[in-house]
Amino acid sequence: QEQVQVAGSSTVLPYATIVAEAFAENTEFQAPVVEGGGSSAGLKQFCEGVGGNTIDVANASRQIKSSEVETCAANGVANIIEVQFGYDGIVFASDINGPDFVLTPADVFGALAAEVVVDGEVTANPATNWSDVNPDLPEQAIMAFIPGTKHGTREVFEEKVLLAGCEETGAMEAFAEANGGDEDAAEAACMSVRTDGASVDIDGDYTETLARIASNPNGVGVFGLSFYENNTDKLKVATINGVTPTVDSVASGEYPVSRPLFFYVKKDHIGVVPGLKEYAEFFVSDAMAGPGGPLAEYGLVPDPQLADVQATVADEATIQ
Amino acid sequence: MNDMNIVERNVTTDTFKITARKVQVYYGEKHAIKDVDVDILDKTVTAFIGPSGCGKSTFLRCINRMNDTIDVARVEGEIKLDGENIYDKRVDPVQLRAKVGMVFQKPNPFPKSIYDNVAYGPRIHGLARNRADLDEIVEKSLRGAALWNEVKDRLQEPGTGLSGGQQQRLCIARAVATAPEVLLMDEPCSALDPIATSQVEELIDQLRKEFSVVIVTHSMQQAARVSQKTAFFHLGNLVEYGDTDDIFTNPQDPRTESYISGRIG
Amino acid sequence: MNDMNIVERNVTTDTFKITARKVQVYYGEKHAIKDVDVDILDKTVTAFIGPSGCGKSTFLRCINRMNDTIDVARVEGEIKLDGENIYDKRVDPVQLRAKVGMVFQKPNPFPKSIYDNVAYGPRIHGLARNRADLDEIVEKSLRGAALWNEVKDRLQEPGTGLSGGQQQRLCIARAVATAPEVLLMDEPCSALDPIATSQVEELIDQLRKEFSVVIVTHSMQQAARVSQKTAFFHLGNLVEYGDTDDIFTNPQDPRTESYISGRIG
Amino acid sequence: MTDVTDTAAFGPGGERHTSGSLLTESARTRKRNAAEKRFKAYGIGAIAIAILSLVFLLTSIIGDGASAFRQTYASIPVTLSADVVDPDGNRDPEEMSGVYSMSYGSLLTDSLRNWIEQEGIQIEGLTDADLSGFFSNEAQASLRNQVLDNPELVGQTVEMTALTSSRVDGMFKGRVSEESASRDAKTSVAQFQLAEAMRENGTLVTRFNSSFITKPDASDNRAEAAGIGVAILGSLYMMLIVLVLALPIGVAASIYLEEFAPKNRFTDIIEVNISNLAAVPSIVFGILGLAAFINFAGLPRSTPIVGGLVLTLMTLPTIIISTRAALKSVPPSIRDAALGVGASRMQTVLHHVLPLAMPGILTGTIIGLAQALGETAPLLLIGMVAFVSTYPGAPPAGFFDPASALPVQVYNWTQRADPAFFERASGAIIVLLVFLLCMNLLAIYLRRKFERRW
Amino acid sequence: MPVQWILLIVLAIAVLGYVLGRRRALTLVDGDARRLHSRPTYYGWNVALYAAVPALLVLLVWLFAQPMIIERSIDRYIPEDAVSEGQTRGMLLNEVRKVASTLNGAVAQDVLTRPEALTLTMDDSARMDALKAAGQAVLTKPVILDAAQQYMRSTHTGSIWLSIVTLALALGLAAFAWRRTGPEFRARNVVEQVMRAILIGCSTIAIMTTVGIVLSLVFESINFFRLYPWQDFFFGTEWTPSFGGGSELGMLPLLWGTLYISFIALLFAVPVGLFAAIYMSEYASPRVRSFAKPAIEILAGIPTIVYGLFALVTVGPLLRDWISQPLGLGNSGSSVMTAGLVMGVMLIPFVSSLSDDIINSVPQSLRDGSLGLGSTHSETIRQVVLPAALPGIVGAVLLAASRAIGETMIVVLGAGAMAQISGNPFEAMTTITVKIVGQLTGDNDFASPETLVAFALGLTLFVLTLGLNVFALYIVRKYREQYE
Ligand SMILES: Nc1ncnc2c1ncn2[C@@H]1O[C@H](COP(=O)(O)OP(=O)(O)OP(=O)(O)O)[C@@H](O)[C@H]1O
Ligand SMILES: Nc1ncnc2c1ncn2[C@@H]1O[C@H](COP(=O)(O)OP(=O)(O)OP(=O)(O)O)[C@@H](O)[C@H]1O
Ligand SMILES: [Mg+2]
Ligand SMILES: [Mg+2]
Ligand SMILES: O=P([O-])([O-])[O-]
Repeated sequence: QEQVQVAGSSTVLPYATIVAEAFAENTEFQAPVVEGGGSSAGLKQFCEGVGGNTIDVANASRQIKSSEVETCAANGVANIIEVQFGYDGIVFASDINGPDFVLTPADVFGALAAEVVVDGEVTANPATNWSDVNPDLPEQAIMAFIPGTKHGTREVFEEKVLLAGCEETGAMEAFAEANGGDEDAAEAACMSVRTDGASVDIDGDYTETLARIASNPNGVGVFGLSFYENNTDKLKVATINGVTPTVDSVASGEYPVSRPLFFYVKKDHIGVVPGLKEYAEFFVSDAMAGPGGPLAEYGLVPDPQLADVQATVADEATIQ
Repeated sequence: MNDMNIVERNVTTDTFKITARKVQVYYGEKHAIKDVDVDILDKTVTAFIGPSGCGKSTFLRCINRMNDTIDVARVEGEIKLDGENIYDKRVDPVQLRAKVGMVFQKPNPFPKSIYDNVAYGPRIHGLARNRADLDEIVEKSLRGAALWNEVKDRLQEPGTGLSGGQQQRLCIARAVATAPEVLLMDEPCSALDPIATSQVEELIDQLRKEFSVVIVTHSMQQAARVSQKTAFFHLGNLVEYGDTDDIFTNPQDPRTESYISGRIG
Repeated sequence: MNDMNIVERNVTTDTFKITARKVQVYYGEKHAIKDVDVDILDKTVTAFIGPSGCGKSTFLRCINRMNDTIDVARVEGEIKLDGENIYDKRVDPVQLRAKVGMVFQKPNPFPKSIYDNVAYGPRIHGLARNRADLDEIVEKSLRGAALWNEVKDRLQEPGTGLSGGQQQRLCIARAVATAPEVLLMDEPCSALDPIATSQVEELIDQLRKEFSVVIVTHSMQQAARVSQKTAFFHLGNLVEYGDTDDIFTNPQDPRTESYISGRIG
Repeated sequence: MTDVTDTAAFGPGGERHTSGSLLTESARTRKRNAAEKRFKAYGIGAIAIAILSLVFLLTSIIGDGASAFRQTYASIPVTLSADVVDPDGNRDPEEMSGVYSMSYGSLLTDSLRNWIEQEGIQIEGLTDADLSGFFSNEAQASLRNQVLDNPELVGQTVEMTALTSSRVDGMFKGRVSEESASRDAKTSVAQFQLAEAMRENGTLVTRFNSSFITKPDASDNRAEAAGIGVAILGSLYMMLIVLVLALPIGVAASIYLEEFAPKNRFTDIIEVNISNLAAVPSIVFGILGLAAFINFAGLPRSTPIVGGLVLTLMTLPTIIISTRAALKSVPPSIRDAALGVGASRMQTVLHHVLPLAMPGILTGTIIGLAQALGETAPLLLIGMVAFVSTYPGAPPAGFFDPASALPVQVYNWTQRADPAFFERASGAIIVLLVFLLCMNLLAIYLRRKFERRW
Repeated sequence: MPVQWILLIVLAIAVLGYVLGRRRALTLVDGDARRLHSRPTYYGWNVALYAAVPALLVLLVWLFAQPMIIERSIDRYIPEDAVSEGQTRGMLLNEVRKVASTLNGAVAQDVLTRPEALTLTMDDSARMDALKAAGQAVLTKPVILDAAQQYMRSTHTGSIWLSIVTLALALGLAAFAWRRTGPEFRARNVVEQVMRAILIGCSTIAIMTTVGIVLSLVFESINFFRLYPWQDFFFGTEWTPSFGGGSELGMLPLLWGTLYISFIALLFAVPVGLFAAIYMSEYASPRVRSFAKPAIEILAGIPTIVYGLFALVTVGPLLRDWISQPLGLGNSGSSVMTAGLVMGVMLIPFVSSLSDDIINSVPQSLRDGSLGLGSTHSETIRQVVLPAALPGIVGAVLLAASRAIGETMIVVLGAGAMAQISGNPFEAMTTITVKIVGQLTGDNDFASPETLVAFALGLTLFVLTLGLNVFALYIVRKYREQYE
């Protein structure tokens, strides 16, 4: 095994490839082999064990779960270095020629939830137009393209938008009441999406969402910030709570819908796999991950505490 | 053992059913039929004889345009059926072949049941009004081809499971079932025993009452027995054509003579 | 025209080449060969005669185990070639068939060139040391089958483009080319003109000098002309077997008699 | 056993159907001929549907992808300022290699700005971002390599031909218009005008892009530099493996099942089994490949050998099914003929049956290979989706090096954010189809050779 | 000796064996091949096969077995106290292997000689530095280093024995077969027996694949059914997986979608493909055919993602704007109809090309027989040619059906991802395969029912198609028409 092997989150994938390419170009090491596949799949591979046929780095768009840490340990992957290198913003965008959307989580919840509360009664969502939900919104049929249940982004969407909107509108309590005070059931109700065709799950990726909006200009889609930034000529972004998503507003935490990005390194492979540590250091170096670097250029929201991150990598500090 | 079925040799009609003029057939480069002129009478059995490979089958296949199916084959000249040129552009070979049926040299039963083999023609031509009609046609045809007794209990078995001679008779039955006006038979008795042969010959004689039959045979005796007219082919040429009696007793051409007396092959 | 080739009927040997005992053949339910016992002499021509569908081909196919290829066929009893049971487990049917060649009832040339059709057997059996050898074998076989003159200029054309009789002779040439010890011929002359027939009969007589030949034929004359022994089959039974002279002049069984005299078929 | 008694009773069956002239169609014939015409028309229609679909798909692929084979380059004089390239001034290559390619961007930006001034081009609202985004990031890297290879260039001004960024390139391929540029965060109207001006000036040319075919994939930041070299090699290696394994194994298995195996329950099970394998979703073969070849046999991930093996298993049923059908359709009389002259079964099959079945076998192989060539799903599970920017070695060792594959590269590119990747994905499909066409041509030739009727 | 060398030498022995065997057979009969039982080549092949086959089999087995055996012995060699906390013996073994391969690498790079590598100790800092400089750092404990050296030794001895055994076997058996060569010896039978064994071996690969697939599906499926009640899976009509658990994973909507979409695809592809095949083999001139057939075959090779985009961008909106919206059947661009039609296009060559070959191989005499009775060309085709070609055509259709069921990309893009049961072909639905891919490559926890359901779906589909195939076999057996 000569090359560093990386796998995991598809959100992190573009950043990792940018780093891998620059790494090969600026050092003596061979370019790492970078694979997508999703955070969980990456972490699963990561935890399969140490040695020859296992990957060295796992990318993730969420933090490793304790269950995964246990699996790792059971398979001999005991020393894991966790590196959080930035954030990903999640945005709503619609066709560039359509009307503007000024959304709040409550609006989204009202438009897309399977059940809503009308006059204190829990009923199936009756809204057909955005203006039914909020008169300030455009008079346009509700048609949303949201990530399918296989995507990690869906989880963020459910928690940070639907659940937040649910609580905001007070529907949460009504659901709890309807379920006899069962909080979990209420949460589940908050996060369930209508299935009458107004909301379409996208099992593919953002390009598919974009294509669907192109063939269906009424649609509103969910995208990653960097994807949107590469396609501003086709898409119009919606504000959430009045905040326009930008690298800065996400970094400052002003824009509410975002998630951290990580990569995990097998400490046991450092020194065995040539270039592994160098790759990790290169990834979080100022030249790459700092403001104005290639990653930011692509749309990464860099971690404000980049220096700490660099120290973590340099010290090979493992998670306990 | 065999002269018991000799039929009268009087030609009962003198209308020409088929007239061929200057027919040429080429297989690619090979010139297989050269300049053949022949007039085939209605209600008559005409025998084609000649050594193997002389073009009998080829000429026979011209008469119902079966040569159309051979890519390399090319036919020139004129063949008229009831005064109409069958190679005319307006002629539909399908209609032609319904009128001019054919039994092939190599038995080629369909991989279907015996019944379906025979019923095939009547079905496509709509000759039967109902199932009973069809059953009747099938039985009559199989009887005519001297096969009925052997297969009446196994009509639903595949025709390909029959013996060689049975297959040949099946093909005869199949051709007869469509009731053509002219029946071309390419060595219909080659695989038959003498009894079956004589039955088929009897059938031919029956058919002659109403139609014209052309039969290719290698057996001079058979030609003498069943036919009223005989044509002798040699190396693609029609050497001699005339009343069967004359040909066999008094051939004009030395080639005919030596073939009949067994000297050329 | 045909008695000119009559051969002496003296059986020149009395060693048995093939002995069959209590042979039964079933096609699924159908009992096609019933209890047949027969001894076939070496250096002799044996004719199988009998009405169409009586089981001649079936029995013939038993002798070189070609029935193995028919799924539904089942053979019981014992057939010995030179004293060895050919249905023994240790017997290699391939070796058997190299010794016992076969000409089929329906000509089945390979879709290859005429030359390759004939050269195939010698090639797989390594009968020719070199190309010239092979050419010689091919020519000899084609001459023997009376086909050489017709095809010598077109040896590279496909065998399937020949006339029916030519195909039949091609198959004979193909079988002869492998120089088998026993040659089974299923109606080898059915599509041949008298001359070609007499040439093939001559060939058969040649072969008899060294090998054993079994021939199925519907022509009583042919059986009388070429064979020394004749077996008469009827409805799957071997009704009578003996010297050809005896069978034709003095049949013992009434069925034989009526077949020969043309009363059953 | 004959019908002596009933022949006399025979007369022609049924009623007469055709009498009258051959030149006039009877009513029934007219009907039948109409059916015949319809039947033939259906055939033509079917072919037309198939061909039209093909033409439509091809035109849309070629329409989208042809531009991938052209690329825009600009050549300007670049000053290799020592401040940037060798900040310590020691001309020590070791030290100079410590300067990352990213830093070289400023050289290009500065040089471009100088060049614009020199040429006297006036463009309103031209910002630094427009200038720094003008060239591809690849240009920085090649500049750096140039400097490291020839340290004496430091401080000098060299004429440099560099890739322009995907947006600038898009301006000459119709992807970016002045209007879309105005809304696009990654470009601007000013950049658009600059590019136009440079083109009129002759500094900017669009020419054939051989590096698309030879270069490896590039990251999202430099769509314009991405190529399919590694993917072509990967696909080629996999197809070699599939062809070498699947064809002989498939044909051998079919021969056994069709010509030798006794027809019993067990062979029935095998038969059903094989047809069933054809229906197994390809992703399941990925699962199998992961379990069997990577986890159990310990073969390396992302490599053509594993991909080839998985695709072999996937193609086998297709080849077996079509081969068996072809073997079945050879008439038994041919087998009889060969067996009758003393050929063994094996010889019969090899000399006669197999050549006659060849067209069908080739068809199955072509369809199987075509499918394998275009298959993505199972490769996802065995790591062939990886971003691989180093070429695999020469076979056989190269079979064990990481590589990509054409369909996966297409899949991968259609997921990327930069629209330039879409054009490249279509370009890759064109290459894939050319691959396919080459295989087809071979098959056509062979099929012609073997095809005959009997 | 490296494995490649052994391989080459064995093959060389086989080639030599061929030559000698052939020659011996010929000499024994003084060059008169006719006196041999089999052709001379068969005697050559006989010796070659004896030389190569057993030796290569031993080689293969040995290569698999040796590491396992050596590791077991090394495992015993590592003392219990060397295993530190949080480590497993497996990890140590891994490390041993890695160190051994590092040392081997160093030997290959000439940094160390072999004896040096075998006697290297941790405190030999000069050598250690040399190693590091060569990029072959050995960072490990002495125990491991010892074990690694032991490992190297065993591997070395093992491979020496391997060479001896395989080469001896190859030579010995070649000599044996050579001696056995004689005019009476049935070389062809032996060679054909071996070939037959190879053929059988090839057909068992299909079985092994099936076993492999079932094995790789069944365990995880069992895990799934531990977590999720089977009744709900098989009879549930809701498919709503979610991250937090509490998903409804009823497969009926997926099954419905699968069947519906495949049905529409086949409804399109089978007639079109069959008519195309008929036209090509029966009507078209050779030139048209030689162009049309490969052209249509290209359709099978276009990556499915292209079809998917075609469905999404072109066909979907077209159907929506011209059919479903005007008829009031819904306004979804992605629908069963879209996916079915586009998939149908992809399947055309599966039906057409295979059927074309089969139709073409129906003997001409059958056509002649039918035409001679005065049937039209189309009647001949329908009633004689097609029935005779039926088994092959069913095979082709089955293959197409199989692809339809197994297809993913077109459905993802063309049919939408909506799991629902509805009779309206203009609504979005989804299929089992799409969900297998989705759940498997998705971001769910690997041990959660949401991921494991993929295996259960795979297994269900497997059983389902099995039923379909058994049925097809039955049909073919029943209607098969075997020509001569
Ligand atoms: N493959 C088969 N399946 C079923 N029955 C068969 C098969 N082959 C022959 N038969 C039957 O077995 C009987 C004997 O057939 P066989 O072919 O041996 O006759 P034959 O004596 O050669 O007749 P012919 O002179 O007409 O060729 C016939 O009734 C025939 O229908
Ligand atoms: N399809 C073909 N392609 C090329 N040549 C052919 C073809 N069919 C027949 N021939 C040749 O044309 C000539 C005449 O053949 P035809 O079949 O008409 O002979 P025939 O008189 O029927 O002979 P037989 O009595 O042997 O059946 C022969 O030389 C034959 O080889
Ligand atoms: Mg003829
Ligand atoms: Mg027979
Ligand atoms: O692939 P993701 O884990 O980023 O959704």
